[in-house]
Amino acid sequence: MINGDLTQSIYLLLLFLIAGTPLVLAGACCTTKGKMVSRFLPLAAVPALLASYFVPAEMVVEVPWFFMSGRMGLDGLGRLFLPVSAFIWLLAGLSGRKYLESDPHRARFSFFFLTAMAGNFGLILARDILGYYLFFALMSFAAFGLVIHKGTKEAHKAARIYLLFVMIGEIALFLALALIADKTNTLMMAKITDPALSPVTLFLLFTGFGIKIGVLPLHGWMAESYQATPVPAATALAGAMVNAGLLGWLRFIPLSEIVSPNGALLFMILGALAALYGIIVGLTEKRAGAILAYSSISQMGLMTVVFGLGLTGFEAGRQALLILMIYTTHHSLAKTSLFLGYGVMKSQPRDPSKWQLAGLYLPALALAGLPFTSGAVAKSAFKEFAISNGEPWLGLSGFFLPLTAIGTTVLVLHFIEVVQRNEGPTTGIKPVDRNSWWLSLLAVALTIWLWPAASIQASHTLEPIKIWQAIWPVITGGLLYLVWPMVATRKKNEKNDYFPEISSLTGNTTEFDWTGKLNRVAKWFQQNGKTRKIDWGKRDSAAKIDLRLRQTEKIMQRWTIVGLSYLLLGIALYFLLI
Amino acid sequence: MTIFNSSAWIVAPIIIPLIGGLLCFLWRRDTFFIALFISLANLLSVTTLLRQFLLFGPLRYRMGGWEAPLGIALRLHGPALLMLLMTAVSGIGITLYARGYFSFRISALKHNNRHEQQERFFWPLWLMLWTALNALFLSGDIFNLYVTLELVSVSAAALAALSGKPASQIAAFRYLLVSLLGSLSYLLGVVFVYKTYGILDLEMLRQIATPGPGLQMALTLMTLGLLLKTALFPLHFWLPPAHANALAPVSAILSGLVVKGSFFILFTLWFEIFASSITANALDLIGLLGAGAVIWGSLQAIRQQRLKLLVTYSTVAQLGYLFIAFPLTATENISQEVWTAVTFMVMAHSFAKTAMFMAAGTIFLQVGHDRIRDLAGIRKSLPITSFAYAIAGVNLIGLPPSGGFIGKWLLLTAALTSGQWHWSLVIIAGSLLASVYVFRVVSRLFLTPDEAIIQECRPHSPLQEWPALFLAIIALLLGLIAPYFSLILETTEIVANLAPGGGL
Amino acid sequence: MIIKSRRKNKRRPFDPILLLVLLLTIGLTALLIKANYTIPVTSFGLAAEVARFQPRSGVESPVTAVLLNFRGYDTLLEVMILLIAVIGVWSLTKAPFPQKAVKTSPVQLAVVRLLAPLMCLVAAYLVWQGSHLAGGAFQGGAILGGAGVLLLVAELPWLRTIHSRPLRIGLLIGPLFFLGVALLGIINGRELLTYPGKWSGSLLLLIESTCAVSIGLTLASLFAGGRPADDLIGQTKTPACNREQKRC
Amino acid sequence: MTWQGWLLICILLSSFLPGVIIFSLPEDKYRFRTSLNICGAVIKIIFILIMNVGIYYGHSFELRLPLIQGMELILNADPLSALFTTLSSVLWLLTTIYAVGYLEDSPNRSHFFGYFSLCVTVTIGIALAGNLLTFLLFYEMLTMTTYPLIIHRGTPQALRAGRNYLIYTMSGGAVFLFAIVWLQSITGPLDFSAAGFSPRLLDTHRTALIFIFILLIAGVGVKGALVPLHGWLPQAMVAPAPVSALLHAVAVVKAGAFGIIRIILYVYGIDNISSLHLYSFLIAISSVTIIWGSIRALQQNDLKRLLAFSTVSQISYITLGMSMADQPLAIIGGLVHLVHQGLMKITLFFCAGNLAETLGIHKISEMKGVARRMPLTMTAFTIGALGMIGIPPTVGFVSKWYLGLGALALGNWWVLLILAVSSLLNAGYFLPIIITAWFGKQEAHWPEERRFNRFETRLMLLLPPLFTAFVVIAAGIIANAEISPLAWVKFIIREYGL
Amino acid sequence: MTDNILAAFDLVLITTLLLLAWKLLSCEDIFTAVVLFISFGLLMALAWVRMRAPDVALAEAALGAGLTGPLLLAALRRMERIRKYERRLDLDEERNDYKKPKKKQAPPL
Amino acid sequence: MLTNNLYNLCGLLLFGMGLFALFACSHLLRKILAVNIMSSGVFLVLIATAYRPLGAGEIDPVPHAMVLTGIVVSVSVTALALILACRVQETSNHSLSQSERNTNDGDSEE
Repeated sequence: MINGDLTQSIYLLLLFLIAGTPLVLAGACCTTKGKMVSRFLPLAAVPALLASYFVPAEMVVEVPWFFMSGRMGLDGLGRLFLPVSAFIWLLAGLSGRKYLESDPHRARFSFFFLTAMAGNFGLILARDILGYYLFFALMSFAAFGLVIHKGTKEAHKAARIYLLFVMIGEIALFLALALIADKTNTLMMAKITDPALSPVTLFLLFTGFGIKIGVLPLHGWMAESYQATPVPAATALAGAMVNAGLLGWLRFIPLSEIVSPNGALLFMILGALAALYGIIVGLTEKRAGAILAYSSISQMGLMTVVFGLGLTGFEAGRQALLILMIYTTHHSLAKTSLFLGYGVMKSQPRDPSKWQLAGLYLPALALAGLPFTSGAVAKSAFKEFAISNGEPWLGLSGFFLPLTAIGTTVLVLHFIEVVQRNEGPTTGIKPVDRNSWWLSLLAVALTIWLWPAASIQASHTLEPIKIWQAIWPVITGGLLYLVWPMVATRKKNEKNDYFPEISSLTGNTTEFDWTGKLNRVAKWFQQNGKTRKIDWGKRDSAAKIDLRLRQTEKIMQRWTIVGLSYLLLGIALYFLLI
Repeated sequence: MTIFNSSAWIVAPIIIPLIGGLLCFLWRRDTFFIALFISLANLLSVTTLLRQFLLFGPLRYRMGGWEAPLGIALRLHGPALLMLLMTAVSGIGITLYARGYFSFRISALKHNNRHEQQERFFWPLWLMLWTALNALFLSGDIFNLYVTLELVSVSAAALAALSGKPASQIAAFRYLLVSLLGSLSYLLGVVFVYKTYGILDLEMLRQIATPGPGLQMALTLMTLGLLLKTALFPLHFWLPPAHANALAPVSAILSGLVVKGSFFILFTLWFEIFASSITANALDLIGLLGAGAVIWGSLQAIRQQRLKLLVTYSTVAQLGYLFIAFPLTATENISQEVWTAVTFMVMAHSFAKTAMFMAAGTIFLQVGHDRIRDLAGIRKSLPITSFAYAIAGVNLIGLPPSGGFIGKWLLLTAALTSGQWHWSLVIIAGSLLASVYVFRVVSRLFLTPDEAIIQECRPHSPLQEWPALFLAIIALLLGLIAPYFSLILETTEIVANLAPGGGL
Repeated sequence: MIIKSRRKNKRRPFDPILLLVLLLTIGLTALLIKANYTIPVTSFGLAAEVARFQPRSGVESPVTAVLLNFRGYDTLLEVMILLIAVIGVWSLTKAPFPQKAVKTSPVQLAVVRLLAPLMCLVAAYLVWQGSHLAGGAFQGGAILGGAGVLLLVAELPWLRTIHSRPLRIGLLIGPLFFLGVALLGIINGRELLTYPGKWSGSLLLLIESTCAVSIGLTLASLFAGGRPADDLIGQTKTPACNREQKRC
Repeated sequence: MTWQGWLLICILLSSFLPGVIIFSLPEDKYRFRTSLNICGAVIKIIFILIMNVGIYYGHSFELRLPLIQGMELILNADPLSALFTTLSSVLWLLTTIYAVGYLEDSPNRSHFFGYFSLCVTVTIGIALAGNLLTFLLFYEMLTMTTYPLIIHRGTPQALRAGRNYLIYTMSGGAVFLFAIVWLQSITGPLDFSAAGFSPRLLDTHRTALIFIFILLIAGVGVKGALVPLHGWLPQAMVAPAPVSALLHAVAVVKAGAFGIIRIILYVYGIDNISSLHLYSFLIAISSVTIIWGSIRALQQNDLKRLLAFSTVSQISYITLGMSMADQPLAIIGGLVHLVHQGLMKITLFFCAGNLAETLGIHKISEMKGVARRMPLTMTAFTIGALGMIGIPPTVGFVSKWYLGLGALALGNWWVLLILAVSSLLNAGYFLPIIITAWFGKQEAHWPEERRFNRFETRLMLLLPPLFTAFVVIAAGIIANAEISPLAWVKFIIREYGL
Repeated sequence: MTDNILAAFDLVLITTLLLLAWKLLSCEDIFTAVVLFISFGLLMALAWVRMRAPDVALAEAALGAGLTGPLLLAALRRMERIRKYERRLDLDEERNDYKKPKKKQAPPL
Repeated sequence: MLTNNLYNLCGLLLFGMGLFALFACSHLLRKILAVNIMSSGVFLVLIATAYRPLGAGEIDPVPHAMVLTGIVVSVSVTALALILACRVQETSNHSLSQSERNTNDGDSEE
């Protein structure tokens, strides 16, 4: 038993270390030696990686005093999300080590980086709703520091927009969680079941986590932030933190336990729109980071569709869960790889080499769903899922998925072109660690095949028909991309206002002065309030009153007036005393 | 201890200051010590009376051994005892302060024996006034009350004129005339009483007094005279100049004690002796005038530019509260509360106003003026005085736990319980206005001015500062020792008979 | 007529307020008269009481008995009022004697010399007869005061040099004696102002005599209109300290 | 008198005596004054801890001083007063330390610290009051003792602010007095008790009781800065920072909020209020206050004014919680915010004071990049601000959470919207400040920079905000622990009988 | 008969008293008023005698007329003398004392 | 009773006259005279009340004593008032009638 206790304690320790290590390191950033911390960024993710391997599932630690009801532990979802996130953070940390060397604010960067990391890990571990909320907020707000890190005007703008969306998300989540807690009378996630989720709650949850994912009306922050954030941080943002939103959905809207046709419709429609929207707008974009953001919007849109499908029934839910896991793993790794690749290309003084280009193509086409890549596995699984669900969702597999695949192909090709056209490093660009990129490529290439849970789906993709189904959209996309330059040149003159109405929708206005607007409202109130105030301090009126009082008192001091009042009082008293 | 059980102690508060006054006039040297000794002896006698009262209840004393309709009786009941106590304590404070005040003036101001002369005459006059007040409170004879009233008037007028400034002479003259008019009105009332009943003793009058034309006129006249002397609102014209222009200790005496004398008589007559003849309408009229006094006095106080005038007008306002209590007695079951309330108001106001005038006097002496505008930062050089002023102000506003608060609380309770809530509005408005005029000054005193303006002018002696603080704190803590006072008030027979009878 | 006189004095010919005051005064007086006549005559005062206790008072005149015995307390206080008036007057001002001696006419001087002792005699008589007939301390004192007034009117030069202390003693002798006798009652274990039965008559006479002296002096002092010239001598002066020095 | 009674007296005296002694000390007795002050504060905390333990184990602490018939002064420590006393005394200690540093070389310190101590004595008195009369007593004394602090600077603005403060609070006090007397004329003498007055009175005096309630709320609402009555608070910002901290976090505003709690829970009793249908009135008032305060805060450029308006908004959360007193969760939210708001707001004011004292910064527009110069201060500020917005794991979130749950349990879903909008507005005025401070670039020199050796500012100015900021987070994180304010509030609710 | 005479006497006395009072209160010259007042006092003493109050009558004659009259006259004389001569200057010194600090008034805060 | 009533009437009329004169006249001495007239009126009422015609009974001596007291008081107060009036005259530069006016000014210097 002693032995058992010992291992138990080691597991416990590991659990604490998962979020604890980054936090402690973040704390270290605040000391005078804070600048040195940046060297240990990758280390912070190591306990998480170890834990996801060693700590058994369903290990729950209860810390009742912690934030109203502390329950932490790893469950199935956690054991999937944690290693992926940890790995991506590790890569991001690795790439950041070098990137930060010359940055004067590296302590600050490390602080926010580590805090966001802690938040990310923590929310995966959290088993109660407030814990999730706590770490989600920690991550979101810490990421703000990463977005604004460059300190440029664009970064400030991006950060402001980011913060606005974070706040909206937080509030939506707060409301949703309150509603849930009110319904379930507990803070434990496990208790969330169908009756706990009213349509309003569902909508709030959709909004709250959707912001992180970038579902359609709430995507406005993404492009700007991805573009503005330093590459290592953007990697984490796009690879790991996005998943927190998805995980939130999964946690709070437990698929396979909840059926909500209306919710499904909401998710699917908005997801599908996002999938297409991301591609189209991404194509108009000239900045690599932003293109990746739109690609994320599109990809997450697809996942939203899957999630929506999962809401149609219990069985569908179970399947959707698996597909989402596969898809999100695939997408995270691919996006990480793309970001790192982009970072490497951008920071090196020379043009990208052929290997490097190949390295960029791998994750890009994986996103598009090229056979033998993780993307193909994910998409075929999706397709099968859609088919298995039967009407009315068959159209998805036949038409919609290939369409997005074509679109994605075009988009990633556009991205690669943008990266290739890179004019070399500008002054602000710092070198990104190349090894991390290679590592990520390795992961993109191998993970899906080595992953036991996805083995069935992976083996399915090896069928010829599947290969064909996977490859034709890519080819079509490639062909389309060849036509693209003509379109692009024709539109060159109007490059500043592609889809002007959309750009305004994304919050891309140059001055979105939201405090200013509120100020105006407040001022209106103030002015209207002021005019109605009685002006007590008016000097002349006060003086007038003073004079009146003085005169009256003087008159009252005359003997005749005194006599008058004396006599009147006497007579009145006499009659009143009867 | 038997000596302390002698009923003769009841004359001690009259005789002791009287002897003191005569001696002070005769001796002329060390008058302060005589006065101090007298005030302590007076306190001792009042304390003895208190003890006797608590042991044996109300006292009645036959002057010269003659029974009531023929002789004059003294009577000691709860309210009278409290008034005696109030005068004794205030008196000690005033005595001490006056010493400090005069010695500062004698030593610090250019003079041609003027201040010595003032001090020399202050002591006998003050002790005589004290005698008069004590005699007034103890008197049980309606004509004897007239004599004591005159005694009070003459000595008070003489004191008011003591400062020798032209304005004070004019004011004192006016004061004297008003006092005379008031006394004469009262005397005519007494004449009517005597015509009707052929009796002068209060207790007997209480027993046989029934409503009738003679009593009606008598009450009208006596009330008129006493209202004039108490300076109720439209008849307050004489008070501000007289009180504001007198020497500071004199102002303290006049505002703190003298007006309470005539009010005491009025209250006794209305609610004890002739309670059966009082009508609700008359009570309302008095209440109305009281309300007018509260509002008008406060407004005038707010308007004043000079400290002493401000304090004086606040007296006008505060006296109004005492009259607001009148209509509240109209409800049977709460009249005892009103009696208590009035006693508290009187005592609290007495202490507070005495302290306030002392503080104002000290400020005037130290700074050389009393323009409120230019009083910034006096706290720096006169901390104790400023505190005393502020604490006294707290009393006037009626903030807890001061005696003023207890009084106001009881009045409010009475007003709301009896359904006459309009009076409570006046009371509330009065305290708000009071806070305005109090803080107009306090905020100045407690300001931190530039260093350059602060002049180091330490007061001459602690006697100038501490008595004021002492009295102010007594007023402040009056609320906390309230149970003892209400005990005294409740052990009075009079209280039991306080409720006006069938006349309502 | 009064209105007319005001009309001459004042620029404003007519004061409506004054008219109002007049009307109201008339009204109040009318009320007074009405009340006076509606009082039912039921009581006959305290005459019977006084008559009943007269023998025990020690004097024969009922008024004196009331004044000094039954209601002696009032009288005691009244004497004090007189005294206070003197103190008040003294506190206000010095007696306004002419700066230089005025030559008094011999006739006036002779009259004074004749009248003053005579008035003293009359006063003594009045006091003495006060115990059984009309008269008493006040009347006697008033005559004494009249003598004093006579002297003062004559502006005799020695009046100016009267010292304060003997005068004060004279002023106080009556009240102090009265007070002392009053306290005698307490010392005897009775009430204040209780006279010892046997001697009450003579004690009352003594009180009346001393009081008459004091009252006479009081009235004369009131007429003199101020304190004696030497009243402030004997006070040690503290060195005058300049106020400005003190302040800074 | 029992030892419990003596303990209550000692608690009051432990700040009263130092106050009185300090008044009489000469200006230059710096060390003695400081140690006296701090000793007093520490002793007070110890006493209060003893009292808390006693209360927890069921001792009753009561002291009665009958005045006259129908008037009685009662000191009574129940769990609620323990909450307030603990908060006030701890924050007083911190504020004293801070004030020592803040006023290191300014004039009139004896005066200042004297009133400071008296002010806390009075606040504790408010907390310990056992009936409305006693409450009123200390409530009015609070006005008296804070007024000199507000006009401490003696500038025309300070005088104006003081005058306005007096006008507001004296009027409020008068209304309060009126209401109390009226109430007692109906109900007779009332001690604070969970049941409130007898429901039988509702039949006969319904309208009067409604009026009285409104008057009572108006009376305490002046100090509690409910919206139409909040005008004094922003003006009072001219006072030195420790005073602002005292006003907002320790004493005045808190006293108002505490009064509202007392009236609702212990004078009327939740059932009576419910049968009088007064909750909607309360909700309306508090909602308007919350939103209006935030809107006004948005447009401020002066940091302290902004904080003042933020207080207006935040303090009304307590009222909001009370306005849903049918529901224990909402009461918890309201009560715990009493503590939480104090912690957060005092942090913010300390920081604002630090900025003003070290760099001469008063305006938000001057704060660009200030965090680089004063990182610790701004860290504390940020934590406080995030707490105000309600970001977990700060205490602000805990309050909001319980308020939200309470509202939902009552079915008042729209209260949740109020909370949401308020959070958004809070973010609207706090986040730009934080961004400016941390990520802005310093454009000009600081208005009045003073350098201190090792730290960014005086140590005595730095430690208190850091401590409170730490507590803001720590108390949130350990909200469920036995020693957290929340736990105590739950204890209060249990004792109250819900 | 005696009653009638007495009644007539009463009427005359009362009328005279009232007329005197009226006159002395309304006449132009204050000196005349004082003189009239003295005669009023003497008539009053007569009234007291008529009211069978010899003590009062004596006192009135001695005090009311005999002393108040000279007092009034003395005061009148004193007042007129004051009007002729300049008033004493030393009375004002105290006021001057107080006025001095006015020069250095605090600047308006 | 007729005599009593007559003198009562006279006393009350005197009181009324004095009252009006006190309010209406501005000269200080005249005010003092008015007050004296008033007091005479009051005394007259009192004595008239006590009066009994010869043979109609004992005269009540108490009112007599009261009036005696009153006369003494009134003389002393009159004396004080007169000296005060002189002082008013001495200390203020104003003429007699104006000085009374001046009292009204509560705000005058000191």
